[in-house]
Amino acid sequence: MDDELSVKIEVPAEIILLRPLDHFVRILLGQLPAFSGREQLINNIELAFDEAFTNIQRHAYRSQHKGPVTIEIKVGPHSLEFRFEDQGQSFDPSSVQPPDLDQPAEGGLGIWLMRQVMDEFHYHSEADGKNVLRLIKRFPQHDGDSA
Amino acid sequence: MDDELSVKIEVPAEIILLRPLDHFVRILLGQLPAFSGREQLINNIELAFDEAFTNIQRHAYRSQHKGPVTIEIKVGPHSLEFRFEDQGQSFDPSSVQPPDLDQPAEGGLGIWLMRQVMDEFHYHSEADGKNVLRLIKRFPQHDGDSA
Amino acid sequence: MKIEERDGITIITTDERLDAVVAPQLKEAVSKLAEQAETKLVIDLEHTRFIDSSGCGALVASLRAIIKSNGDMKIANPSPQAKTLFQLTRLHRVFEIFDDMDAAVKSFTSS
Amino acid sequence: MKIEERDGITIITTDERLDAVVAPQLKEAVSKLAEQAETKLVIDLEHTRFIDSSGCGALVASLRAIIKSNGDMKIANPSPQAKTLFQLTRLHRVFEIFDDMDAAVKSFTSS
Ligand SMILES: Nc1ncnc2c1ncn2[C@@H]1O[C@H](COP(=O)(O)OP(=O)(O)O)[C@@H](O)[C@H]1O
Ligand SMILES: Nc1ncnc2c1ncn2[C@@H]1O[C@H](COP(=O)(O)OP(=O)(O)O)[C@@H](O)[C@H]1O
Repeated sequence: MDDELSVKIEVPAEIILLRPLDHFVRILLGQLPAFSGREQLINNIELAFDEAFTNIQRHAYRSQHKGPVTIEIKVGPHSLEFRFEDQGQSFDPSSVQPPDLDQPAEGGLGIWLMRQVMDEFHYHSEADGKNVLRLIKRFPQHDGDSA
Repeated sequence: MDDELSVKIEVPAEIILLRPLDHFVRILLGQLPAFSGREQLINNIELAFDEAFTNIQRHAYRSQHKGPVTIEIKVGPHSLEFRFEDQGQSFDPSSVQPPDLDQPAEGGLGIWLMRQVMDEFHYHSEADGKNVLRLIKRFPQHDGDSA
Repeated sequence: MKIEERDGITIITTDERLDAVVAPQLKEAVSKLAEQAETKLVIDLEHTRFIDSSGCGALVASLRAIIKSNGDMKIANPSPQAKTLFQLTRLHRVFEIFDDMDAAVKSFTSS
Repeated sequence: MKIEERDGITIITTDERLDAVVAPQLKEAVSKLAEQAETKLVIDLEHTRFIDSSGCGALVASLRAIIKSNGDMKIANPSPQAKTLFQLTRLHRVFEIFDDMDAAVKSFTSS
């Protein structure tokens, strides 16, 4: 990815950071020409970001251990990438069942939503205990508010 | 300072980051019990933060070289600290004249405003070319919206 | 979040975001309401720009709790983001959703 | 930022923030307006929650440019933050500030 803009944020996995972070992302994207007039695209990307951070806070660190989360946001001319790094509990996304949308449940939508609204979802754990989640969104090439 | 919350943000000194960063700070503070009902205090701290970032973008990097800015935000039980680090042009804040408020000018208010609304202003340059600005605000101990 | 009663109908007006921060509060408030049988509840999303999966979960939990005690729950004024999300998750087939408050309230009296 | 004319008075309505991002735009727009003599200008801050020193600087520059061409500039609807800032910088003694648009507009006709 040809980086035009790269931001790195280190925060503790506390829920109080969710809204400041979401707003940071939303307001940054809102100023980029690629997102001009694409409110739905911004909403979807904010959602994916929100789900990723919430999952780390809730699952990787089990809502208690407020471990570190390192977030990188890279915006290139044709795509955007979020990279989340945590040092908590790892998991295997391929073993997570997609939700049965005919049986609405109180949870189990997060990973599925990230995959729905983003173009790429990558997760891996490293030997030193780091878990890395990467979400990529390619910008639509044509006019209109597709997502 | 007894840190309750510590956040580190690395961004290029680009003006497009000003609003995302300001909003991050505003929304974070707005959720902290110490700031509940203290809108003016939040406004003032957002202003100091905004002036510090703008000055680095405009003066340290002369609006052109989009060098790195590292921002740390630390919130303790009794105070808040912003730490800005840049690798651009240094300056001597003690040689900056305070504005003559009877002769309104188009500039020259930034440093003075930071000093007005924050409790401490520290600036130093390090041998390796790093410049460090620290702004500290102690939380008012009594009720009411003083700043 | 604001809770009021109007003509026997309880209205919960949610804030700008219905996310992981406030989802537990909504669930708790509704589970209290559901202690009474036949609660008529409208969740007014007029001020809510953004909902995430935790917010959806809280709405599903709320509907469950209310229906269990023979009440009913409607949703009013979804934002464009909420509409998109409800459609994506097919929750628009689960919730009764109204574009304005009046219609949501009337849907109780006419049933 | 929005520019309109109403009964010979130009009204610039600024956005949520009047900061370093938009200060240059405001200055440029006003310096264009000031090419015409005796421009009557109101800066409507109704939607502006936040102003920084760059915003203040743009307002000072605007007033200068307008006065130089024998016009006049008023400010309407300052937010609490704008009021505090104008007072801190004593710009409240430099600008003519009105709490509503009507008063700002009338101040031209009555002079
Ligand atoms: N970042 C993460 N770290 C560890 N486990 C995770 C993470 N994200 C998701 N999981 C696991 O995957 C499951 C499904 O996640 P998700 O689809 O977001 O639904 P929910 O969070 O509602 O359970 C979670 O219950 C959890 O066990
Ligand atoms: N972060 C900085 N790095 C380098 N020089 C600075 C920095 N901040 C301020 N200065 C210098 O101090 C002067 C006064 O700054 P300030 O009070 O903010 O007013 P203004 O930015 O309008 O000039 C600037 O003109 C600049 O020369």
